[in-house]
Order: sequence, then C-alpha cells, then structure tokens
Amino acid sequence: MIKVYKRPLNKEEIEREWFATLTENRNGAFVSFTGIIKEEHKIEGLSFDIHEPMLKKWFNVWDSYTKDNNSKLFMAHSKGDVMLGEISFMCAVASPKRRFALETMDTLVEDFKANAPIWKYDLKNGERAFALARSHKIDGSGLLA
Amino acid sequence: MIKVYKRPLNKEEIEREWFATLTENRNGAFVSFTGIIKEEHKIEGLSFDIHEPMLKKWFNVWDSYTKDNNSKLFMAHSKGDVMLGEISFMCAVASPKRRFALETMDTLVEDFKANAPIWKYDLKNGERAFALARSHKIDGSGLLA
Amino acid sequence: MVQVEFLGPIGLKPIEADVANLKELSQLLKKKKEVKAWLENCAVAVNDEITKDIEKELKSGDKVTLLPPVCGG
Amino acid sequence: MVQVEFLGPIGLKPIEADVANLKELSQLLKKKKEVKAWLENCAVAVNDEITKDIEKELKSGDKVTLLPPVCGG
Repeated sequence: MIKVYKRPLNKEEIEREWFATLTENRNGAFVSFTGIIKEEHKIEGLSFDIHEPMLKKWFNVWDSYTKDNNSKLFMAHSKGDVMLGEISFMCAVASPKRRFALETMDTLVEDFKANAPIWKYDLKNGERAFALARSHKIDGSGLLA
Repeated sequence: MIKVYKRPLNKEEIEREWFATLTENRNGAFVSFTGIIKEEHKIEGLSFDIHEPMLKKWFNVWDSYTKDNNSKLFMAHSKGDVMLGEISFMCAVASPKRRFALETMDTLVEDFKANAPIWKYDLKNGERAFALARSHKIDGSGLLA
Repeated sequence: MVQVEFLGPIGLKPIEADVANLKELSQLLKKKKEVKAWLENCAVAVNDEITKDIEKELKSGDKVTLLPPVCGG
Repeated sequence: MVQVEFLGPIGLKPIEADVANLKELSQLLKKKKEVKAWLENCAVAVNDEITKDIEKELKSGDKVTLLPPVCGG
C-alpha cells in the first residue's frame, strides 16, 4: 500500500490504518521508518515534487518482493511543503520473520533515497530552492549527455 | 528510556510518549520495531518473566552508545501474559542520521534476543511451558557446568 | 511525434520531438541551452520505465521523461 | 554466605552457599540434581553483572544469579 498526501503525515492515523490491515493475519515483526524534517542549513522546511506513476512502479517491485516473502509493505509520502518537526515520509514492513523485516527496511530505505522519483527543495527566506547537493543521480543518469 | 509493563503494550500511547520527548530537538529518522504475538505452535499466547535490574543494565549500555551518537533510544516490554495479536515488545531509535538509526536497530534487536534477561513461555491448553527450543543461551553460558 | 517531459526542478514545459530513437533525442536536446546542463545529471524513462539503452527506438505517442537527481524521505 | 538465585524457568527458590569463588559454587551446584541439568545452559552473574571468570572470588553478601536461555521480544 502506498499513498501520497498533499500535507504533512499524521503518523498515528496512518499507522492505525496500516495496523488495521493486519488483523486477519497478524505478523510477528513490524518495523517502521519515520522521516521527520530536521533542522539543518537554516531551512524553515522542505518541499517535495513527486512523479506518482513512476513512484508506484518503483513501489510495486518492492511490494511484490515482500508479498513473495509472506510479508506486507506500507509507504506514505508528502508532496508540497512540510515544515520543521513535521513528518514527510513513513514506511513499514510487517513480516513473520524479524530478519526479513529489518533487512528489507534497510535496503528499501536506501533504494528509496537513491531511486524513487521525488525531488526535494529547501524552504528558506520564503524561497523554494532545489536541494541538488543532497540529491542523488538515479542509476543510469547521463544517458543523453 | 525503558519501561516494563504488566500488560500488553499500547503502541499508540507508548509512541506518543516517546515522540513527546523529541519536541525540543526533533531528530530526522525514527526507526521502530514492534513485536506482535503471532500464531505458531498452536499457542494461545506467550508469557514473559523479566529480571528488571539486569534488563536495565543491558539497556544502559545501548542507551549510552546511542546518546554518544546524538541519538535517543526507547524500549518497552510486557511481563506476564500477552495473547495472540497483542504487542509484547517495542523499541525505537531516533537519530539525525538514518544509517545510524537503521543499523543500530538491527544490531540492537539481535543483541536483545540473544542477551536480554527475559524468559518466554508458551501459553497452550491452559499451561505455561518454557519455550526452550526457541531460546538462546547467553554468551558465557555453561561456566558452572 | 514523441512527447518529452522534464521533471522536478528542471522546470520546463513538455515539448514534442520528431525523433526515431534516444540518440536522435540526445542530439536535439544538446542544442537546447536550458536543457543541456541537466543531461549529465538526468536518468531517462520511456513510458515511465527507466532505460539505459541509448539505441532505444521511439514511436509516435511515446513519452520520454528526464529525471534529475532525487531525494525522497 | 553468598546468595544464589535461579531465574526464569529454573523455578527454584534462592539458596545460601558458603563458597569463596565460582569454582566452589560450581562444585556445590553439581551435587544438586534439580540444578545440575541447567548448568550447561546457564550464564552466571555476580551482583547483576555477567561474568565468564570461573576463578571469580565471592565475598559474603554477594549475589550470584543463574540465567537460563533467554528470548525476549
């Protein structure tokens, strides 16, 4: 399950929704990652653009992989502005095996940072500036150069 | 922060409490692990004994390590009976660095399973039977044999 | 005609291009000053699938997307 | 006298033992049928600190704890 919100994420509400899908077959381990906008570079917040169809394609590969392992994957991301202390990203793996849940969360979050089609902007002095220095070229970049 | 509860864990309540301690210095990454009693071996639930003073000593080592890395560690565990689908264990790392949060959670959970002074019993047909086959000898076991 | 989209911070409107493969598209885009600087940093998707094949054929109606460096989370 | 505690599933009440070190305690406990079977599986703590030193000296008032295999979570 992946969902893009036009506002900061409400962690309790979203995790309650995710947990509700586990009632029939409660898994043993639930590992979650929450991304909170932290103070850095004197920003007031961050802003995100998302290409949703390609984000869904990216997600579906991981979703199939977790399903094949008897597990469930959940993700939520904000688009637009998210201010300091607010939550922009949540993701969780529910699995009968804690090793699978922990390892999948680790590799998934790194792949997400490196390849998910989301662009991050600093909000500072009323401006929205692309955070190029903290962004990552997608694998295969430069093909047309 | 570590707390032992005489009942199943209330995930929302406990995470709300943990999050409240982050207000002054919101960290960027919050990784959490939740252990839910799953269906296996036809159990009705599990039951836990805990040696709290030694659990606290075990926790303090990890707590110092996370503090030294500018991060925060949270843990909660139930003692007594916890039934299928209920939560017996929660733990979280809040850190400005996602790699630290993910890696610490991984190694901490494994160390917890291997060394924290907690004993697990199957609840089955009204009996409480030590789950020896699924338990782990603490490092250094057999010293007096 | 092929539709070319520029995502995120590139901030350009989509264009239409009369090209038969990605190599031809590359030659065309290198001539556009506002695009050229981005090419080194961008991944390329055809119909929302990332590709690494510069020889990839394009047919009329295909959509090519340029994806600059990302950072979700 | 040293106090000896048996945690979790061992299910025995604490005992007092007149021993000067862990080696002597080991000899004493091996003679108790209901404890002997656990010794192979148990870690040992002195005053709540796990130890791996069989020569460890014990003084009166010390607390020795036997910890059988664990499984939190």
